[in-house]
Amino acid sequence: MLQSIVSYGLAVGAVYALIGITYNVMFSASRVFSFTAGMLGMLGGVLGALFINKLGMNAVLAFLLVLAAGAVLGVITEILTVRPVLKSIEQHLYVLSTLAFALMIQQVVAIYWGTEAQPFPVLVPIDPNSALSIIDQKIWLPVLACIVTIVGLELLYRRTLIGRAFLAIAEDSYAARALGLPETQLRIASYAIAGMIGVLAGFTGAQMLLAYFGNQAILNFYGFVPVALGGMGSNRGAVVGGLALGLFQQAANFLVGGIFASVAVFAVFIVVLLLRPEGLAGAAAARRV
Amino acid sequence: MPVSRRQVLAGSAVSAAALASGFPAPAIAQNEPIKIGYLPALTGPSSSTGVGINRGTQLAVELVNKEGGIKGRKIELISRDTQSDPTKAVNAVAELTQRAKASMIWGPLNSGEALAATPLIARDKVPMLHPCWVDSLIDVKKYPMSFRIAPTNTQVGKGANHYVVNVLKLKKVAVISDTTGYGTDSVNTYVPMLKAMGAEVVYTNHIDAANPDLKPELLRMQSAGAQAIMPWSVNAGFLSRICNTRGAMNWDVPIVGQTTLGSGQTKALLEKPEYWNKVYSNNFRNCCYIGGKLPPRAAEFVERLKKDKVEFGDTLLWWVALGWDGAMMMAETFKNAGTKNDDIVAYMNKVKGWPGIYGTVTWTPEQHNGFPDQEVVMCEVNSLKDGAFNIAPGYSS
Amino acid sequence: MTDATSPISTAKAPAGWLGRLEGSWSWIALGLVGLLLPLLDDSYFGVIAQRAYIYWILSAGLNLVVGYAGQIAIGWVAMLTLGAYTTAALAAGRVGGVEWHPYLALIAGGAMGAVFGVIVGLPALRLRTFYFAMTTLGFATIVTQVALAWKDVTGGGVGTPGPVFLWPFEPGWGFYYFCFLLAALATWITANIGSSRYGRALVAIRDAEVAAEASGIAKPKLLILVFLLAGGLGGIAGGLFSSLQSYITPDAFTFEMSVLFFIGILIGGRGSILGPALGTIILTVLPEFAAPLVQWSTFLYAALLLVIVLVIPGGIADLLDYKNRRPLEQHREIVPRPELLSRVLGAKGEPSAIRLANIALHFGGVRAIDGLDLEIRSGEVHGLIGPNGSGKTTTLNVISGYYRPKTGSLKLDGADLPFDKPHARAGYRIARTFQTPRLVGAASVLANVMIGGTVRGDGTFVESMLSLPRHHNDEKQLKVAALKALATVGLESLADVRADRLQHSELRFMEIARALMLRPAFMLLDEPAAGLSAEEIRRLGALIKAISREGTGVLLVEHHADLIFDICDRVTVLNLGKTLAAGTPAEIRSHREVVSAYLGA
Amino acid sequence: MPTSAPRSRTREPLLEVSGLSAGYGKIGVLNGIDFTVGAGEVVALLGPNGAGKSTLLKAISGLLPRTGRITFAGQDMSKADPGDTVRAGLVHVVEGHRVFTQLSVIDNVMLAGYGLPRDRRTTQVEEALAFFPDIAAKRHDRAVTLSGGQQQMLAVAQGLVRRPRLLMLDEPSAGLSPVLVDRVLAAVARLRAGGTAVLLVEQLIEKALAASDRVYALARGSIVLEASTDEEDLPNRLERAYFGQDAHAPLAS
Repeated sequence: MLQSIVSYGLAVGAVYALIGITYNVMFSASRVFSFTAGMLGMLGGVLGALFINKLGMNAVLAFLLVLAAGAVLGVITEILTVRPVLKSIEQHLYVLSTLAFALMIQQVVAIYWGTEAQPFPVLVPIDPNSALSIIDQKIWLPVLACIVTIVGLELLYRRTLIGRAFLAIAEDSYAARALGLPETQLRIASYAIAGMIGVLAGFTGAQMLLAYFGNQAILNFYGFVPVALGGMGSNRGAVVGGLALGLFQQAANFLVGGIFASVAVFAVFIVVLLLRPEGLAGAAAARRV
Repeated sequence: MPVSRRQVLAGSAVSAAALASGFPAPAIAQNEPIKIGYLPALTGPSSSTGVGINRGTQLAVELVNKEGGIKGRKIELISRDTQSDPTKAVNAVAELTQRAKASMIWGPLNSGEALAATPLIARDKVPMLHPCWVDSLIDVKKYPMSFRIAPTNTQVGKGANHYVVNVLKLKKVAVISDTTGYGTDSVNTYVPMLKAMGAEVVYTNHIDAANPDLKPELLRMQSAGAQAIMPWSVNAGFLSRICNTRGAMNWDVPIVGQTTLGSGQTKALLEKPEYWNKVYSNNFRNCCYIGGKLPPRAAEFVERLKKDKVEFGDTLLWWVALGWDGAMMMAETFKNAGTKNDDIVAYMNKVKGWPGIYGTVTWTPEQHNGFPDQEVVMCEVNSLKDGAFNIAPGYSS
Repeated sequence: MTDATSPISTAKAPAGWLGRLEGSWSWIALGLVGLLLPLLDDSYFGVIAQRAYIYWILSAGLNLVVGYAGQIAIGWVAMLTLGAYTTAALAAGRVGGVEWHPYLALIAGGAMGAVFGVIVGLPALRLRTFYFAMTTLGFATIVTQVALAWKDVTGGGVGTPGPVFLWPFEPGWGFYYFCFLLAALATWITANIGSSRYGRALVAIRDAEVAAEASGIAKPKLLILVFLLAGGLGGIAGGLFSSLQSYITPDAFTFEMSVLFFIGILIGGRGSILGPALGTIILTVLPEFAAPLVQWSTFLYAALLLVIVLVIPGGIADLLDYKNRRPLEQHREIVPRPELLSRVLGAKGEPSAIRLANIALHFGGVRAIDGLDLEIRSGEVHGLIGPNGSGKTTTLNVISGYYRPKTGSLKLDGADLPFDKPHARAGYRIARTFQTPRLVGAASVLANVMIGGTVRGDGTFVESMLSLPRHHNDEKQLKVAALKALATVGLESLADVRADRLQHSELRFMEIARALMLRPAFMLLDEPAAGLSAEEIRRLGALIKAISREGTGVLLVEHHADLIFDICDRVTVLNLGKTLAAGTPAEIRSHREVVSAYLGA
Repeated sequence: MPTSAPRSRTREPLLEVSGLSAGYGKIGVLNGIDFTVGAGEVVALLGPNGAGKSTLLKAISGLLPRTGRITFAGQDMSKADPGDTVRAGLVHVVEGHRVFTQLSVIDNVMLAGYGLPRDRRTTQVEEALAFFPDIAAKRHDRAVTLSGGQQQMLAVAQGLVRRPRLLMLDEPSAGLSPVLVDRVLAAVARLRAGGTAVLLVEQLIEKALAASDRVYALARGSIVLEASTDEEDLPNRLERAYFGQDAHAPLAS
C-alpha cells in the first residue's frame, strides 16, 4: 500500500512539477503567469493519442511532433496573448488573454476530440517478464521526464550562453536589453521551451491521466499549486512542491478517500497563500512606491 | 374550379374545430407536421448515449415519414441539443412547449437535464416520454403526463443485485461509485437493497473518478473480504481503472455493474484484453445473445439496420433500439390518439405489452414506469459483437 | 457653501463622472421592454428574460468586484451555487426538518452568499491577481464537490428541487416580475455605489492603489464591504436560479457559466453599470438565437474576451462614450488662482510640526536613510534636495507611512505617527503627490480630485447603497469642494474630461488639487515640477508658496534648484542618506559642501 | 545662457544627434537635443538631477522610444534598438551597476558578447577583464558577492566586451567610495588612450571635468552649455546653467 502511494504519488507529482516548471519558464521570461500551462499538459495527451492511435504513427515520430506542436503553441501564446499586453499599464490583462486562448483551444479539443477520456497507447514496448517492467512505465515515464527536464534546464542555464541569457532576462530584463540581448527572441524561445515541457508532461503522464480535455483545468490548478508552494520562478521549488503535492494527494486518497482529498489540497493551497504569499521558499515582495 | 361536397364538409369541420378552440387555423392544418420536441445531449460530457439513441430516433422518424407519415402528416423532430447542460434544457423546454407547440416531448436523454426539465414540461401540460433511469422522474401525481420507456435505477440495481446474490450466489459485496449524482445515488439506493436480499456489504465508497490510482481502494475491498465488486459509474476511465487494477492484482473477483462497464470506451482503456474477463454489465434481455442468437425482434431490427446501412458497430444495439422504440411509440400514439395531450395520456395509460425492440412496455394510470423487471439482465462484457453482448452465465434461457 | 459671487459657482456643474455611462434613456428603454414583455405572453421569451435578470443580479455585484475594484474573480459562480443550494435545501426542509418559507429561504441564500463572498474575497486583500483568480477558481470547484458529497442537504448528484415561490410571485409571469424587480434593485444599488465616493475609491484601488491609500482609503475594509454585497447578490441570484431551473444538480453550475458572467462584465466595460448589463443580456440571449453555433459558444466567448482584451479594453461602455472623443483645445494654459486657496483649505489651524529624529532605513544591504533629522513646520515650504539615491523620496515615503524605519522617531506635534498604515495619514491631514502622477485614467478629472476627499464623507456604505440623504449631501459637498480645488489649480474647464486625456503638466496640477481635498495640514510634494515648462514651474511655485501661506506645511522634494531657492523657507540637502546641510536658501547656496557635491567647484 | 559657438573640431564626428526628443509616456523629458561626440573624444554630460541625462543616453542607445536623428559612424541609428547600437559599437552602461547577481562574473561578461563568434568572444572577454584585475580574480564568484564598486567595474567591463567605439557611462561613480571612483575614471583615461570615445554622465563634476575633453550641460531637457574643459570660468558658467539664467546670488564666496 505504501508502495502504491509512493509510486503513484511520485508519478502524478512529476506531472504537476512539470506543469509548474512550464508556468515558471514562461514567468521568468515575461513576469506572466499563463493559463496555457494546463492546456499544454492536456494537449500532450490528446495529440499523442491522436498521432499514435488515430493516425498510426510510431511513438518516436509522434513524440517529436507533439514536442513541435508544443513549441509552436508556446510561440503563438507569446505572440497572441502575452506580447500585446506586456506593455499595458493594466497589469492583469495577461490573466484574461491567456485564459481566453486556453479556453478556445480547450473548446476546439472538446468538439473535435470529444469530451470523453480516451486511451493513450503504451509507449515503450517492454517484455512483461523483463526487469524493466517491475515498475509500470506509466509511473516511471513522467518521473523520467521530470528528471530529464530539470537536468536539461539546469544544463541549459549553467552550461550555455543562451541559458544564461534566459537567467539574465529573468533577473533584470532592462539591463539585459541594455547589453544588447535580443529580449523578444529570447522570450519567444522561452515560450517555445515552456510549450515543449508542458506537452512533455501531458505526453508522458497520459497513460495515467488519459487523453482527456478536462485535464486542462485539473493541471492548471494542480500544476500551479507547486509554484505557489515553491515560490514563483523557482524550478527546484516546483519539483519539490509538485512531488509533495502528488504524494499528499495519493496519501489523502488512500487514507480518507473520495473527494476530501481535493478539498484538503485546496485548503492547504489557501492556507499557504494566506500565510506565505511568496511561497514557502520565496523572497519578500518588492517596493511599491 | 368546382368544389366537391365532400371538400366543403371537410372544410367546414375544420373551421368549426378552429372556432371551438378560438383559433382561426388555416385549412391546411391537417397536413401540418406533428411536432415532437426532442432534447438529446449530442455534445458535452456523457453524450455518447445520446448519439446512439439519436441514430435510432432519426431512423424511425425517417421511416415513418417515408411511409406517408401519420394520417398524411409528417413527423417533425424539433431537436435542441442540451449539451448535457441543465440550463440549456430549461430554455429549450420553454421554446419547445410554448413556442413550437410540440405535441410531445422526447427526452431529455440525460438524467441531469431531465430532472430540471420534467417539472417544467409538466407545468406546461405537454406529454413527455423519456428513457432516463432516475426513479424520481416518474410520479403520476406530480407529473401525470410523463412516461418512462426504460428501466429505473432501482430496476437496474435490482437486476445486478439479483445476479450477484441469486445467480452467482455471492454474499460479500463491495459497492462503490464515482462522485457524480448518478454514482452516489446508486450506491445509497442499492446497498439497502442488497442487505435486504441477505447479502453482506463489506465496503462502500464514493471515489473521485479522476483518481489515477485505485489500488488502495481495491486493496481495502480485498481485505474486507469482498467476493464481488459492484461499481456504479458512467465514467469509462474510472471503470477501466477498476478492471486494470483488479487484473494487475491478480484478484479473481467478478465485477458487476452498470452498462458503461461494457462500453467501447472502457475497452479501449484496458491494459490487457483479459482484464475484461468476469466483468458483467447491465443489459436488456431483448438485446442480448441468448445461446448465440438475438431474440427474434432484435434480429429483425439488426437486419433492417444492415439493409439501411446504419452504422451501429461503434455504438450499442440497445441504444439504437431505445431511440427507435421511443420514436415508434410516439408515432403509434399519434396514430391512435391524435395530438391532443389528454388523448395522448389516456392512450398511453392503457399501453400493455407493447412489443418494443428494446423492451416490452406496459403502462397503467397508476404506473408510468413501463419496463419489466425481468428484462433487466447482466451480460458478458467481452462478448460484444455487432453492438450486442452474450447474456451472462447462469441465467435460465 | 457657495456664494453667488464665487467664480466657481458659475462653472457649469458637470454630471457625475458616471454620467457618461448611465445613459438614462437606455435604462428606461430596458425597463420598458422588461415591463411590457409579458404582454407577448411567450413563456420562452419569459424564461430567457428571467435567466438574463438572474444572471445580471449576480453580475451586478460581481461588476463591483471585477469592473470597479479590478479583482479577477473568475469563479464567482460559486456564489450562485451556494445561494441556490441554500435556498433550495431550506425551502425543501432538508436542514433541521423544517420547510422554510421560500422567501425566507431566499434571504438565507443571499446571506450565505454574502458570508462566503467575504471568505473567498479575503485572499484578494493580500494576493497578486493571478493567485486570487486561481483561488476563486479552486473555491468554485470545491463548492461543487461539497454539493456532490453532502447528500443529506444537497441531494448529492441527484440534486434537489428548487423552491416554488408563492403569491404574488408564483411561477410564470409572477416570478418573472420578481426577477425583474430584483434585477432593477440590484442595478439601482450597484449604480448608487458606483457613483458614490465608495465607487470612486474602488476604482482608485484598481488603477492607483497608492494614491487611494494616500487619500485615506482603507482597501481591506472597502473590499470586504464589496465582497459582502457581491456575494449577497450572487446568493440571491442563486436562490432565484434554483427556482427557475425547478431542480438543481451540481452539473448545472459549470465553469463555462462563470466565464460567461466574467466576460459579460468585461464586454460591457470596466467601471460601468450599463455596459456590463448589456453584456450580460447579450451573452444570455445570443446562444438562443444562434443555435447552430451553440456548441461553439464557449469558444466564441473566449475569442470575444481575447478581442476585448487586445483591441477594445474599454468594452461597450467606451464605444458608447462619444463625449470623450470630442477633441480638446490644443494649446491650453494652466492658470492657478491661489487667491481661492483660503476657501479650499478653510481656516488656519494651530501652528504644528512634523519631526523626524535620527531616522535610519535599509533596503537589503543599502542604507537608504542613515540617521536623518528633519522638521516640517506649518506655514513653511521645506525643500529637500540631493543627488539621485540620496534618500529624498524614501524620506517622503517614511513620513507618509509606507516604510517603517529601522530606528528613529516620527512625531506630529510630539505624538508618534504610526508606520505601515499609509491610509491612516489622511486622518492626520497629511496629503501627498507622487513622482509619477497616479490617476484613474478612465475617470473624469473631477472624479479623480473627489477621490482625494474620500475620507471627508459622513454617509456609510449602506447609506450610499440606498441613496439616502447623507449620501447626497456628501456627494454635493465633495463635488463643490473638488470644483473649488480645480479652480484653484486652474483646471476647472477640464473637470469633465477623462483624466488620461490630460497633458502631463495638467496631471501634476490635478494631483495637487486632489491633495488639497484633504484640507491638508501638511503636504508632501514629490518632484512636482518634473516635466513642466519654465512658465508652468513659475506658476507652480507661486501656488505652492500660497498653499504654505495658508498655514499648510509643505515638504518639497525637487531637482529644480531654481524653484527650491525661489520658494523655500528652509532647505535640507541630503547625500547618501544623511543631512549634508540645512538652512535658509541663502545659507545653502553658499554652503561649501553643497556646492562641491552639486558642482564640484 | 546661449551655448558657446561651435568650436572647430579637430576630430571627425562619431556620434551626431539632432532634434532628439524623448520621454516616458506623456512626460516629455528631452526637447530637441543637438550634440556630437568626436571619435576618441571623452565628453562629459553634466546637469542637475532630473535634467534628462540618463534619458538622453537611453534615447541614444534605443532603450527608449524617441524622435529625431541619430547618426553613429555614418550609420543612421534613429530607429535602432539596443541590439543594433551595441553591434555598431555604441555601448551603454546603464546607471546603478545593474549586473546579474545570480550569475558568475565571467558569465556576466560573456553575456555582453552574446552573438559574437565563440573565439572572438573569449578573446574580447579576456581583454575586458584585463582592465579590472580585481574582478578578473573573482571570475567564478557570483556577482552578488561583489561589492558595489566591483559591481560597477563589472558593468563597465561588460560594456567593453564589444570593443566599443563609443562607450556611454551613466553615473559610474554613484554610491562608490572616492578610491573606487578614481579607479573607474582611470579606466576612462585608458580607454581614451586606446582611442575609444566616452560619453560620461557624472554627478562628481570636478572629477568628470578632469577626465573629459569637452562638456555639455543639460538642464530641463535642453542643452544649455557646451564648452571645452580647459575653458576658464567654467564653474561659474556651469552654475548659471544649472540654476537658471537669473541666478540670484553668487554661488561661491
